[in-house]
Amino acid sequence: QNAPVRIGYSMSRTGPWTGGAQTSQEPNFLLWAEQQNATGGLDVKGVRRKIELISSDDRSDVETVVRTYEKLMGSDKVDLVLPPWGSNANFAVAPLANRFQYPFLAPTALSRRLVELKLPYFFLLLQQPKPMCDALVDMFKANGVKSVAVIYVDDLFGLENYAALKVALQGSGINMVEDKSYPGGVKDLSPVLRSMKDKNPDAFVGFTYPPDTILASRQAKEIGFNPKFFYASVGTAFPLYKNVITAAGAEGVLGMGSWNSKTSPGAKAYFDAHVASQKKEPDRWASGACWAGLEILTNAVKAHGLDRKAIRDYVANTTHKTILGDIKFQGSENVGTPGTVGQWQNGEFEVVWPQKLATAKLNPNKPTWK
Amino acid sequence: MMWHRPEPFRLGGAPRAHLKIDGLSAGYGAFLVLRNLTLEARPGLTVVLGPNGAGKTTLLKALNGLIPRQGAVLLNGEELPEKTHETVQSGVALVAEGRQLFPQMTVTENLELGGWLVPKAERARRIEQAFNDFPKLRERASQLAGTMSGGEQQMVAVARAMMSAPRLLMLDEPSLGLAPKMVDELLGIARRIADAGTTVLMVEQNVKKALAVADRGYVLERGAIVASGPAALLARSTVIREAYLGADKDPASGTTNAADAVNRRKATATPA
Amino acid sequence: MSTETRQPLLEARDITVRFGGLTAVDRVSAVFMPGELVGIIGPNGAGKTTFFNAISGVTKPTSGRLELRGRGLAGQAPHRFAAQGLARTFQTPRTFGDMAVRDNIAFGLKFAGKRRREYLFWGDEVGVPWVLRTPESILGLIGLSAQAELPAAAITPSQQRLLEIGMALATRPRLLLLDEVAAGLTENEVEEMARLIRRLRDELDLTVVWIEHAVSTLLRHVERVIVLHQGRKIADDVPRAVIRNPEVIEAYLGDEMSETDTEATA
Amino acid sequence: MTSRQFLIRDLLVLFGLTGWAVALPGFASEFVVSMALTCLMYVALSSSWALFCGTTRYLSLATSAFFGIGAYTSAIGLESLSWPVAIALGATIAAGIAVLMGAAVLHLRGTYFAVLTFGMTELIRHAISYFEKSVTGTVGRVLMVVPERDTVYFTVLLLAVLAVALSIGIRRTRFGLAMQGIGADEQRAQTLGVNTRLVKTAGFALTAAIAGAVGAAMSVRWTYIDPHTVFNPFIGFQTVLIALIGGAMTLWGPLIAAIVFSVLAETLRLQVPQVYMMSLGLLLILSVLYLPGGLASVRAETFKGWWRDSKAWWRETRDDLSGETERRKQREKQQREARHVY
Amino acid sequence: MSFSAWIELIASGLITGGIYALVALGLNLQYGLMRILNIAHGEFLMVGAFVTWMVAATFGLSPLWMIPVSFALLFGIGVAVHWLCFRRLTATSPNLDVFEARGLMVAFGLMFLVQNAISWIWGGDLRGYDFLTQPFAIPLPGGQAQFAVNKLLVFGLALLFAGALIVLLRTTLLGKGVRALMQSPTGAQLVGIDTKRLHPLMFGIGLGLSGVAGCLLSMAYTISPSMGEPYTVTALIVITLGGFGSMGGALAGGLLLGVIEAIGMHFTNPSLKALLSYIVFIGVLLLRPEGLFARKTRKA
Ligand SMILES: Nc1ncnc2c1ncn2[C@@H]1O[C@H](COP(=O)(O)OP(=O)(O)OP(=O)(O)O)[C@@H](O)[C@H]1O
Ligand SMILES: Nc1ncnc2c1ncn2[C@@H]1O[C@H](COP(=O)(O)OP(=O)(O)OP(=O)(O)O)[C@@H](O)[C@H]1O
Ligand SMILES: [Mg+2]
Ligand SMILES: [Mg+2]
Repeated sequence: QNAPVRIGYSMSRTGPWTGGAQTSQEPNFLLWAEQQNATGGLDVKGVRRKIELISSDDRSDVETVVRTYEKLMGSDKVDLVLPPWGSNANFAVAPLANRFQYPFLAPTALSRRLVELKLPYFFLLLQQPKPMCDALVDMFKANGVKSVAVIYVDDLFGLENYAALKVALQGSGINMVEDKSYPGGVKDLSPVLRSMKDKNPDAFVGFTYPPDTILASRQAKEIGFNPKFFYASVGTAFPLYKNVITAAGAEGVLGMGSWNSKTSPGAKAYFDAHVASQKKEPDRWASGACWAGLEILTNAVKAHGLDRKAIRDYVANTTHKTILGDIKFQGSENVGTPGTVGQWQNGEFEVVWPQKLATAKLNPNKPTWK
Repeated sequence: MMWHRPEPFRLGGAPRAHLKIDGLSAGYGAFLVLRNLTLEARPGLTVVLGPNGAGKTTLLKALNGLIPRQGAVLLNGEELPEKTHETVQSGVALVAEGRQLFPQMTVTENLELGGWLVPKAERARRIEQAFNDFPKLRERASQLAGTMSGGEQQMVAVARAMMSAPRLLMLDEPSLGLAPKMVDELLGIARRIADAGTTVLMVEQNVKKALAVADRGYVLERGAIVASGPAALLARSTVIREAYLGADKDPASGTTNAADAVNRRKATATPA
Repeated sequence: MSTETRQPLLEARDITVRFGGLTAVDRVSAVFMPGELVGIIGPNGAGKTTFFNAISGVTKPTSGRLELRGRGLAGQAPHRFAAQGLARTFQTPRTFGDMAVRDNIAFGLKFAGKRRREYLFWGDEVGVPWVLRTPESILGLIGLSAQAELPAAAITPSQQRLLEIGMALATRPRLLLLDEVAAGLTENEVEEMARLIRRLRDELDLTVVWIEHAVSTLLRHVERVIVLHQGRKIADDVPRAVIRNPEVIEAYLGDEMSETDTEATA
Repeated sequence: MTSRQFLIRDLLVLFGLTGWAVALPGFASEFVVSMALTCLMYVALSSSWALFCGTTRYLSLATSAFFGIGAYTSAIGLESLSWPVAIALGATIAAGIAVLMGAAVLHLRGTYFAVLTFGMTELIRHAISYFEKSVTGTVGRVLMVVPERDTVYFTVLLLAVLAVALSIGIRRTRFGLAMQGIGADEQRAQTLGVNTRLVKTAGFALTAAIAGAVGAAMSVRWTYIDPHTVFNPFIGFQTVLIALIGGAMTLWGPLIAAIVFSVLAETLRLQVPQVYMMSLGLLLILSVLYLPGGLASVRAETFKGWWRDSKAWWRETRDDLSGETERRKQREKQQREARHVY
Repeated sequence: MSFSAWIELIASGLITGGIYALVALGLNLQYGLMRILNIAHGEFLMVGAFVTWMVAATFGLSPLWMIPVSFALLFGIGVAVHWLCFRRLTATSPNLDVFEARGLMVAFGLMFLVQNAISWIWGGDLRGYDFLTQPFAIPLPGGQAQFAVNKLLVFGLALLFAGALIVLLRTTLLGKGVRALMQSPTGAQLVGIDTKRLHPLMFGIGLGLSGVAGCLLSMAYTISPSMGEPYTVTALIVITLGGFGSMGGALAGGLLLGVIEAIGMHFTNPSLKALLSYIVFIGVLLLRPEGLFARKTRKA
């Protein structure tokens, strides 16, 4: 039949999570549905069926997320669900996914603990802290970095990354000269940055959220803290970063990121389609993972229809070809995509490490802030 | 010893205020307390007497625009505005029931605000005058008004009203809570203010003393004037003697309690 | 009354209250015997209300001792005073405005002090005069029965002062402190208030301390007067003596009592 | 009605509502049940809040502190403790903290109290964050062992019923009356024999206990908790808002408001996704302006009053616009002049 | 730590503190003087920030032009909000406590309304632009310290506005008039205050100041529709430290908080800093509820 495929999700359109959700996640869902419908619909085992997205705002509130998914999976019994934004929300819905047996392909959940829950229906697309930090340290070692200074936000994201970095640094010969945590929503990091400047490290690493990423960059510029390697995380790969800091200012800044339009032809097509349809660029980190997840889902439905058990098995046991390259799951974790490091060069966020995935050569000497 | 200041409290160049009230009705919502009241306050000191709940306070509030009114209220032939702040602008000040001080502000601040409509330099001068008139207030210039003793608060209220240098000063039970000596002094001030050219309209419970200083008196009962005339005459009238002064000569009524008196008056004052 | 043989109900020794640099009450000592009706007078700001506040626990005295029925209570919370049978009214009425007049009284009854406990213990209302048993009877006593159902904020200020008395009575006190309960009344009404207070004292076996500026009436009814001036006690004697005290005349009375009745205080 | 009849009426209403809520999981969909759960959570929180804060007018913003403490207790305790014990422990610890907090802040009134309780909530949140980070080395906890959804539902239901039943019962006792007296005039109540310190501390602890228990029960729904989610000040704000909208001084107000608010918020969220938060804000403002006594005060009279007011307003505006007001004033003046006032 | 490092640290604390003070000014008028606990303060600030960003981003106009514009815009909104909501509240509330509680609820409503209106119009994304971010070295005894020009600008204007307000409230009766109004509406009318005008005026100025603060903040920080709440909290802390209604106190409180935080952050770490500021806040409230800098009698 040609009844539409009903796909539900809840998304943060108001509240503190909005920025992230509206950059890396929801635009991709919309683009995906638009693209599929333009081709006549989602291919369900050979039958094209239109996609009907059933979505609502979750106010950046966990309880609302839970309630919404209970409604979607329990009452509305939609055909498929797409995941909410952020680790906290994904934590809350992961057990539900299992109870109702809906496969979840989460692009913006990042925590070892989620992996450790060992939930068969739950998959995490993003590279976890360990591979990311390993790649970063690897890059440092290759470029003769001797000392790093670290700041990290004191929540799960910051702590896990920090822990992973510490493990990665062990035996690397790199000295951690300073490590400080800060609370989310901080308005001034300059005292910390000043004392880091005094220690004159080769590299600065920040496990930060978008507003803090920008704050740290601006304040580093302000006080003239300009280490050879300046690495920040969430937000660096966002188009926002370039807009706010300006392309010249961003030159040489490193960040968590895993792709750009040069990564693969698919990625180029996706990037262009995104700009055309959503009137903004996707970010160079989680958006790619999100799109890859949708690609996997599309293929799974094509092969197995809407049989969710079959979809799960397909996702779990196949090596998927996506815009990010091969994706393969071990338990919940994506072990196919290696850790990466990105860098702003001439207004584009390039993948610079590991070298086999690099879209441009690493600039190992960050120019002074502009 | 507080009032040895020979010159009057205030001497403005304003014409002597003459208040005429004709057909005034006022009340609370649908409940009319005053009906068609006619009253006149000439330059000098006019006192309004009456039992509890007669509508004395209501009268003053209506004149000052604190509650809506109907009828003509003319000050020197001109209609008195209906908004309180405008009445103050046109030279009418009221020392209200319950004093209405600003309890969390100092005495000085209360006085300053009394001179809200007055230029700054003039304000400072008047505060100085008020302090001369009430030396106690100078001592307590920076005490919060709310922590002052009952009587002291009354002084602040009167002094604050004088800050606007009104043409017509209305006082609602100014002697409430004052020591006998203070009562005398306060009534003395009221008298002097009146002599200096301000028209004073005063509601008093202290009948004997009030009539002793006033020029004219009105007796208000149940929202209507039941007697009026020169104060001296009124003091000797039977109406007053029976209703307000007579009881202490009447030992027979030993069993009635104070509340009965209050209520009886209240009951009579409330229109059925 | 042979007060000498009995233990004082309240004994205040050298009570001092300071507000910053101002000494509002300055080493005032006073003793109140059971059954007395004592008046307190003094110029405005003399410290009368502050003295009441100090001996009822509302203000902590800066120094001094307080013994209520043999118990040292200085510095304790007001409810401890109430439990020992002390009740008071406030100069500016502080009734529970949103509650009905009756409920204001009922409130006091619920938390009645010592006598209430005796009643529980003996299983009978020992020592509780019948008029203090129900809100209705108290309302009858103070004459507010007609207003029982009105919210307290809706009655006139003078009625609120009566209600204050009612609330105080409801705690079944032994010592009743009245602060200007007759303010704003005409002379007749003050007189009747005085009779009510006397009657309360007589029938309910109370000790009453009464602050009032209506001196002539006050002096006619009380047995003893304490005069405060600038925080200090300047006289403590029978009315007849006090009105002749030059210091009192100078500070407070002025010519108030000169023509008024020596006959009343005789 | 006499007070006894009121008691019976209230208890019957409560009984009826409870019966209905108990039956709910049997016939309603997942979604309705989970909505009912949110609803019950706010019934419990705001009823217990109103029980103390409404009557005494001590506006506490610490609900989220107690909620969070309960949540953490059950997150830590559930692995070794049984469900009821974990809940009870959450309540006890929250009450204990409330007693400590109360000792420090209950002598301050009004805004100071509100701001302080808010500050303390934040302090607790940051302290726990910091403690977790520096001692346990991680922030937040994953709840591995979680009970069935229905267990959670019935627990929260029980707490809600308990909160309302306590409100019904306590307002008739000396304790309830004492709180009312404190709300009206604390010092006056003291002079009438109320040990205010004791009453306030007890009341505050009681509120805290229920909030703690609710927190303990609700946290299991989120699998993962961190200080930011469970000490979210908005839990406290929402509780206060609901209680105030319903009428903090009333018995049924918080309950009515919790139901209305949850249903309305959810319906608007699903029906008008674009502007639902704005509509919610607008409704909130309107309800404060035109229903100052709270939802519990709505009577037929209220609507008639609105109707009258709007008619009067319309007449006035019309007169003003058409110049009628001016003309009337003129007429009155002429009449007076005709009577030769002067 | 060297002397110059100390100076630098304190200077950076002062600058952050100046920003805190700026954020607090508007709320201090509304809450400190008028008893309207405007929990939507941060939201109105956000409106100022968004308007500035929009103009800067679309027309490329210098954000400095937006300082008076956002003041005027927010002032207008303030007067309108007052006319629509608080006028009625003042008229119908039986006493100050009730007014405060109801005012708080209205403010909550406004918060939902404003925040979501903005996010409806512009979306929930994080925004920002680059303006005067280049460092500027100021000579200090024993060395020099660098600060972004926009921060210095914000700091300077914070001092300016605080100073202007202090002067305004000291030399005129406006502030006292508003406080009087809250303590006894009848009393205020009796001394001749036009209560129907003064109130909206002050409320409008309060909002106008939030607009200015928002405008200035958008130069130094990223903005988003949900940015408001932390600013409201900061503002509340600052005015409590300084004493409700005291502009000088708010300035001093803001600066003090900034310095304490900077020092705390330097010697411990930023996470402890949050703990520290709340401890200071609670300590002050418990020990000196009238504010750190309040004298017995309050001054503007
Ligand atoms: N706010 C009000 N609402 C309704 N009725 C009121 C209000 N204020 C006063 N009244 C009624 O109006 C009548 C007149 O009151 P008013 O206060 O004018 O009397 P008064 O002569 O000043 O008495 P008092 O000597 O006690 O001050 C009384 O019956 C009173 O009950
Ligand atoms: N909280 C306070 N702070 C500062 N001064 C105070 C405070 N309370 C009272 N005072 C001052 O202490 C003095 C005594 O006040 P009190 O109220 O006891 O006077 P009182 O004898 O009752 O006068 P009245 O007859 O006018 O009521 C007054 O001068 C008053 O201003
Ligand atoms: Mg009156
Ligand atoms: Mg007194």
